[in-house]
Amino acid sequence: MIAYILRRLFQSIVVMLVVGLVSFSLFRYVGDPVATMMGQEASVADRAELRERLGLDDPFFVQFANYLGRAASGNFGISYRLQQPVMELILSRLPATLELAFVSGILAFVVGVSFGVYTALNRSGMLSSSIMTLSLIGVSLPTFLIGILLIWLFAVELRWLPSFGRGETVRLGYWTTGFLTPSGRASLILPAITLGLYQMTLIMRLVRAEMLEVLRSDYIKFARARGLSNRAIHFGHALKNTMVPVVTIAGLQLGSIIAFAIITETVFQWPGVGALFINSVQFVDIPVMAAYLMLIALIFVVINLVVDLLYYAIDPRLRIEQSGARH
Amino acid sequence: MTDAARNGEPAPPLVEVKGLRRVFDLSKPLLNRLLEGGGRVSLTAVDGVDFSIRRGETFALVGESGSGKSTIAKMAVGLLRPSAGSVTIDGIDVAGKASADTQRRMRRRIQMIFQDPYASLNPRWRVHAIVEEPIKAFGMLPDAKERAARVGELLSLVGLDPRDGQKFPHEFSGGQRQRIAIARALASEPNFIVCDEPTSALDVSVQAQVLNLLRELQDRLGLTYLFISHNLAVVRHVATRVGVLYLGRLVEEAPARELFSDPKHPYTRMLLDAVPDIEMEGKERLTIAGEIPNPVNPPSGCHFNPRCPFVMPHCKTVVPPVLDRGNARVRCHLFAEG
Amino acid sequence: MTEPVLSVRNLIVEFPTRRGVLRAIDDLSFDIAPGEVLGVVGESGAGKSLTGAAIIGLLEPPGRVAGGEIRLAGERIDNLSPERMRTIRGKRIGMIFQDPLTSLNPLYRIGDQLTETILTHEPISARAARDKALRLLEEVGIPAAETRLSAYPHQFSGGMRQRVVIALALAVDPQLVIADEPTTALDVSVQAQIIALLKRICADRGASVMLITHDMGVIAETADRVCVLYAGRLAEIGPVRDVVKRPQHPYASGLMAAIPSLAGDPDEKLAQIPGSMPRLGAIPRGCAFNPRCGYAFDRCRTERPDAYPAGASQAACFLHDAASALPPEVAGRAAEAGIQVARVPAEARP
Amino acid sequence: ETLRWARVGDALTLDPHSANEGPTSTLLHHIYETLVERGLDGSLQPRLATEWSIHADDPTVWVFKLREGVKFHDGADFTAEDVVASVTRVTSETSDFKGLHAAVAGAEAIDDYTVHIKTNGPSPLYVQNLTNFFIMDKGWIEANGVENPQDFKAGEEKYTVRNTNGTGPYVLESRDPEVRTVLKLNENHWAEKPAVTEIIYTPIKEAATRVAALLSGEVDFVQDVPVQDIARLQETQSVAVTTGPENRTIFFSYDMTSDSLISLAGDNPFKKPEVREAMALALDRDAIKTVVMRGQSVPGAQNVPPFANGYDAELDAYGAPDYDKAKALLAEAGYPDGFSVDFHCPNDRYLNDEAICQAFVGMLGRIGVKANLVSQSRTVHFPAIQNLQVDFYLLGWGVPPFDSQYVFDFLVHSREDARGGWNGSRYSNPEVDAKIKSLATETDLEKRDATIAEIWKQVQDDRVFLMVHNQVLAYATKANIEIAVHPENQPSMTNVTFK
Amino acid sequence: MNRFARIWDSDVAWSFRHSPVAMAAAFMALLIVLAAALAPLIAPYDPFNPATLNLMDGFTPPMEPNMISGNVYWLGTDNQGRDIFSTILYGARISIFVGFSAVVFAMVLGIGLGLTAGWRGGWVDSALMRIADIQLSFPSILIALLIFGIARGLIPPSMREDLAIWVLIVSIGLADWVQFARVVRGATLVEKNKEYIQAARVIGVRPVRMVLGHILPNVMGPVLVIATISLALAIIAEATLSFLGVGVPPTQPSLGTLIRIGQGFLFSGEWWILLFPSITLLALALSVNLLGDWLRDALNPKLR
Ligand SMILES: Nc1ncnc2c1ncn2[C@@H]1O[C@H](COP(=O)(O)OP(=O)(O)OP(=O)(O)O)[C@@H](O)[C@H]1O
Ligand SMILES: Nc1ncnc2c1ncn2[C@@H]1O[C@H](COP(=O)(O)OP(=O)(O)OP(=O)(O)O)[C@@H](O)[C@H]1O
Ligand SMILES: [Mg+2]
Ligand SMILES: [Mg+2]
Repeated sequence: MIAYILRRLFQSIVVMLVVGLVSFSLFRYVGDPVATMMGQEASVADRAELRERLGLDDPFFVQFANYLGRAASGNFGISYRLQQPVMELILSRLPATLELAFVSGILAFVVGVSFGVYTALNRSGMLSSSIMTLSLIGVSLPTFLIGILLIWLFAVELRWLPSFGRGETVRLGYWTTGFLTPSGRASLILPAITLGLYQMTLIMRLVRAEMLEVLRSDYIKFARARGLSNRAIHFGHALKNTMVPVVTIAGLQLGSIIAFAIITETVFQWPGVGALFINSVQFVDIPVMAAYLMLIALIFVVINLVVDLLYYAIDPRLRIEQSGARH
Repeated sequence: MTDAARNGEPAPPLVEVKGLRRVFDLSKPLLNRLLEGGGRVSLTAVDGVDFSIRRGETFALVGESGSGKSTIAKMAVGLLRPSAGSVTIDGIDVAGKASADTQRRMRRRIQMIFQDPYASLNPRWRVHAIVEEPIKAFGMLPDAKERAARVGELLSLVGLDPRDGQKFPHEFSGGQRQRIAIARALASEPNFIVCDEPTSALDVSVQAQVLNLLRELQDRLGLTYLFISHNLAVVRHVATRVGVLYLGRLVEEAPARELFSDPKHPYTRMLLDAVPDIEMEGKERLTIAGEIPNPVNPPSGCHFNPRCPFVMPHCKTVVPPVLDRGNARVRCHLFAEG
Repeated sequence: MTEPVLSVRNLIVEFPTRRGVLRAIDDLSFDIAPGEVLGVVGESGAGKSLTGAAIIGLLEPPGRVAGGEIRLAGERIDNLSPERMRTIRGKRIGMIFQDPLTSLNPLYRIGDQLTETILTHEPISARAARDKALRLLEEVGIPAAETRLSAYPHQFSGGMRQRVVIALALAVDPQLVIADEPTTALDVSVQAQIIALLKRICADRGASVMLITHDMGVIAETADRVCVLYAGRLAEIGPVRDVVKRPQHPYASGLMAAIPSLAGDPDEKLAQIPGSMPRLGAIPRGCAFNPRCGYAFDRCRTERPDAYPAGASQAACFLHDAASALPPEVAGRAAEAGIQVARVPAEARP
Repeated sequence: ETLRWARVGDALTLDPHSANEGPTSTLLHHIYETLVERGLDGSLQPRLATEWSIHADDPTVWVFKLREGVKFHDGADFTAEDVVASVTRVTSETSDFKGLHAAVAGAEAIDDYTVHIKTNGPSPLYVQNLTNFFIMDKGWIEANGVENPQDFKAGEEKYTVRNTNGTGPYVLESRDPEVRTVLKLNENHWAEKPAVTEIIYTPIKEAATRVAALLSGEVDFVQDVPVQDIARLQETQSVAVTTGPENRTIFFSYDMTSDSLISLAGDNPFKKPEVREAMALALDRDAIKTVVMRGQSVPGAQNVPPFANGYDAELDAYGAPDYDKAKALLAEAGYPDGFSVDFHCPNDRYLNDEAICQAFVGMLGRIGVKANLVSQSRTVHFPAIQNLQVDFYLLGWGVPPFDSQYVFDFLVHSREDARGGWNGSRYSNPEVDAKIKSLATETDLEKRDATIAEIWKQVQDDRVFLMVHNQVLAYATKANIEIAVHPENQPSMTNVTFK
Repeated sequence: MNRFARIWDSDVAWSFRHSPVAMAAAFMALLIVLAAALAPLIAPYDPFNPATLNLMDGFTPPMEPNMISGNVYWLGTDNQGRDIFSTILYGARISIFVGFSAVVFAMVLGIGLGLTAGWRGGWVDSALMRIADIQLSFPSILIALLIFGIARGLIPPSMREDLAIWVLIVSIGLADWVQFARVVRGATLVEKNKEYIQAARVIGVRPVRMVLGHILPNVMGPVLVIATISLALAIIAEATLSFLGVGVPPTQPSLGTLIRIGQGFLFSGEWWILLFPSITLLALALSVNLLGDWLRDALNPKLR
């Protein structure tokens, strides 16, 4: 186990380094930060001087090495755009994204699993077919359009829910949460649905497919032959076995949720790291972009690790194999 | 079986297996071993096996699951490299470094028939392509027409209709598939065929067809077989000589008749006893206690000692040597001199 | 005669498919007496497993019982509601499947699977269920049963797993146990142990056994009576000695002859039945076996035989129908092969 | 009353001298104050300075009389020393405004309420550069060690990025960058009390969401209203829309000097006056106004806003497109089949910038000129213009000092020191250059205006620019709110009134 | 039986003929694809030729005459005076082309690497799978954005318009290969231990032929299923990238670009600019998804 974690950690570091290198080498193509940092009155000489001061003229590897050196000591620099320490900016935006991702993840997971189980158990029912088809509509339209349509319907026409932002937030130490206020909770609904829709469909179909597979397995047949109740078979035996692969994929999807939040956050003016990133791209705010990409890589890596550990927790086969003997 | 073999005239051995050994490394990655302790773990699947097969003979290997039968078969056809020892065909080492040309000619003469007729034929290929593949691979008949004719011939030889070549494997029953597999094996005109449990997936009525076919082909083409099975009754019907494997070691090797009439090693005896008695003579049976041990850490001394009814103290510590007893060879302390 | 534990009458199992309805079991009847072991043999695809599944009510859809009836101790069970049927499964009919590796849920401990089964059918406390589970494990010969209760299936060897499966099937003392190829996946040396265990434990409890297998050797050692299936139909049924030693149906006799045995001359060619069993969609008219049968005559190609008495057995073959007008040459050959032809025409008598 | 205010972007920083950027200055005008400010009509209005003039004896010195009794938010008195400190700070190395104060040699407090700012030569227009020059408290600067604006190299955040101490009408209550900034009324402010007592400022990036927020009543005032929504919003009962001209011209320009173009090797059609004229004849300004801008633009031919000094209605007049004549001119210039050239356009900077370019591509297509549209972010577009990497492009230009010299300096003058930095046309006319230089120091305004007119004449004759239109600003509010459009798009909430 | 009859009679064809949903979806998909493919023949206008556009025709509502020119357009016009109907046809052409090519690209790459990893095993496998991990730890949208960034930097502006589509294809495809690679690798690991492969080894068949001739045909089933699902996703991804402003050039709008343009008019009353392209995209993606769904079930023998 320890060896496993160590190896994963090592791999993770490599992954992060590669991500850093790749993203860093791409920034030069996004545009010239100096162009956006200075007013139009700035002279050519002024711009050159600022570029020099930012170290943008240094060779690529020097820039990268400098960046790594600073990043290693926790200093991700100052945002070119908002002039605040990047670390602080990202940390202040992270709760919004994490809460949104959490709620959409839970939504996707709960709804996805229940629908998946239902459609697997009632394979040919009218309702199942409708659920299956309707769920596809959700993934057949781009997220941004779904978001805008939701805003139009629920915020403008019906006026039930807010159209943008996070509502009132409460500060708990470093964390700001929208869970504790009515407006905060109301604000979560639309973005969470928009963001979770795709994953929900995915999980639902996955659960359905896995469940059908499991229901055909010998041990389910044997459980039936022993006269166990349908409840025990479906929710005790079948569901648990279904969850092993589902948890892995759903876990990895959580990472995508965070990444895909870029679009949802933009549409709903959700003050999370995704919106921060998009704004930074438009401003060529290199320190923020670099930190964001590393953060996303880190989140993925961590999720990967957690999912693997979860896998060990669920599946006794893996757990015991670790400790050796078979007989 | 050729007449020569049946008459017991000494023919020179075609296949010789000497000190064959194969070890699989099951160790965890280095880092795990460093952190969690535990050294290298290895599994000796085949351990010092010697035997030879004469031209036109059938040598059968029997043994329970995991005893190393398939591993020997794979080494015999060059699918696996031995960790030690060698398999030679007509004096050429299968895994050796003979010239490419020699190697190629030698390989052509070895073929294999597998256990599962459903998995041994590529489901996406038509039967004629399957049978044709060895001919193409060894560049035997450059002309497509000739090849097609040869495929038809081979299909007829195994009792199928040449027109069946247009079909896909899934359109055939298990027995017919095994015939296709045999036709493929014969395509490169081999004289040594390794049959790894060729009938264990088949029903008895079909099994009889396949076994009869194999024998018929042997008579007609003078083939030499290494025949692997866990079914002693089947082995009795095909083998000239039989080797009994237990956890990678050949515990007894004898002419077929002798082995069945006068089994020596306790394991062989118990195996024979375990065969259900279809004749219903109600004979006394000696059921084997326990199950085959984990091959990763087999019992010390004689591997069979924990299940042996005649176990002696030194069975647990001393590996029994191979003892010649007439035409038979046994690995058991019971047969030690004195 | 006591009432049979199981009585199957004219059972028909069908699969509606795109190419029409396939009849996988066609007009099958047999009984199992209390305490009896009935062997069911036949080639792969003959319908052995389907028969078992039909009896226990676990046909996979779209398969369905399309006719006939199944009675358990006199009570009709083929038309019960799923809920009622569930209370019979496990409680009155136990089932053992072929592959012990996949029969056990890999994510649950052995003990939990046992107690779950016991508690489903018996109103006892969890504590008591656990004790019972422990006793069961001991009974099927699992050493250190106490500690093994909390083990997972993958920690057992194949033979041990099959022992657990037997314990599960017999957990609440069913009247009938259906064992579908319980030893096929096991090694020769273990097979004998498991068969012995199964036989002993069922005898102890007075349970009847329907032993499905294609291994005649196992049948010969274990069964009281044997039922030979061919293409979903009954070929022959009778006491084990008779069927094995003096098979009366040409298929059964061909089958017996094809089995390599440890006796006899090893150099002799094995007897073989030409051809192979027909696929479900293409079962020939008349007797399903007629194209492969060495004794087939006109009637066999048009009419389907009933089961006729043949010695101590019953065989679905016109050779045994006294009403048949047998071609003398056929009758002669049959008689020579040891088949007790019902009425040998005068010309053929010696 | 509380006013919830939304626009596309947030102020980048609260440091008054660190980002010369519209939204930043707009917000800071509520917290800090300038010496002079731009009125709604574009004229200079007194703010912290009550009077200003060029020193009677020394044309290189500007004299400012300061307002008395003004206090900073922390209670400190506003004095001439604060102005001096602010001048020092705004001209420092890391100031983003130093370009506007490049002429400054130094500032001197004559007494508590008089300041002299000395320039390196006569700078008659210097005061026009002060509309975004915020005054900070000297004591506060020193106490917090913020003598210089943000220095990125240092890797440390300046205190001023998040903390303020101005003299303005509102006090910073809380700020979460890009989320929400709350300002409260400054009870001690010197001017009349405005109707708005609390400002909640939220940026909303997506246009549709912004409009949705207004329609659903979640904000009261939206800047940056998409032009296509204006008509609809005007029809909506609960919403009012105010429009007004903006100080920004949108025009095309092209490399009219080089012998060879980047995207057309070996040739430069733009060098030929006929080609430039043909392109002008192909531009249908009215169609762009009607369709692309939905009526929300002021088409013209002279690229300087009407309220800026040097505007000439005559030069600004334009005719209908004439495709036949344009084609004939092209043929005359040797391009009977037209030519193909890259056309660079920003897609995230001006109102419907990309759509304007697209429309022009179609118009050029009609005369056989194939313009390959390269539309990209301003972060790439602007550096490309500055680095002379584009042949033909769209650009917008605001004129904060409201004087043509600003246009000439950056867009017309040959590239030289601080001048000509945006001159992507590579136009270089020594005579014109000399005239432009003279404007900077010319104190005789009449003479100066004449020179400006001369330059414009020349520039228009040479067709250095192909002007499209002046942008129009639209503010959408709840129906009960009134706010006037500010030409610099720097609305002040002190001007808001409730009905 | 001739080839056609055999195909007609196959299980997959049968299940197709008996699934109304699959047939409806196929009909819909075919309709859109055909209409798109034949756009130059069907479309009344050529919206991609700016010279033919009349700006003054902009914002004409569906079936109503334009106030100035009097032209009538079935589905109205957009902000550049493009006929929406024609633009949808041409746009669908681009979307389908981009989606299809991206999937083919991802498929070829994924299958190639998956086969290599599965067949070679060992460090090659580990290395490729680590790369896949890295790829996965980079959200696909970001990858596409970054590739777009690189391409923008590397391609001279004059070629950008022509190459934009290819860049898009590569960006979407590159973000998508991992799932193909993983599935193919898994299937290869299973197949390579099957006895027919060993039989081929005994014969001495060369590795390349072994992989391409024996293994590849046997792993195509799951690949096809993923490909259909990916196709729908790729079409949506193209739309999303266009939304982020890095898609195809605005002068040659795809469905996604059209939707992006149209969503700006959601509140301004020109609903048709958004509605019709959205419906087309929905119909296209939905029908492809439904087809993929059906194919998954049809190819899974256990579900039959
Ligand atoms: N590639 C391998 N890696 C590790 N262990 C292996 C490998 N191949 C075989 N073994 C082990 O070697 C031993 C012998 O295997 P082999 O397949 O030869 O047995 P067998 O006698 O053919 O059994 P069966 O009757 O089940 O086919 C077994 O314990 C098996 O687990
Ligand atoms: N779901 C199904 N659809 C169609 N036919 C089926 C289905 N299940 C079983 N069959 C057919 O029913 C027949 C009997 O099958 P069954 O499983 O009972 O055979 P078996 O005698 O148990 O064979 P084996 O020895 O291989 O287990 C076979 O021909 C099989 O193909
Ligand atoms: Mg084997
Ligand atoms: Mg079966």
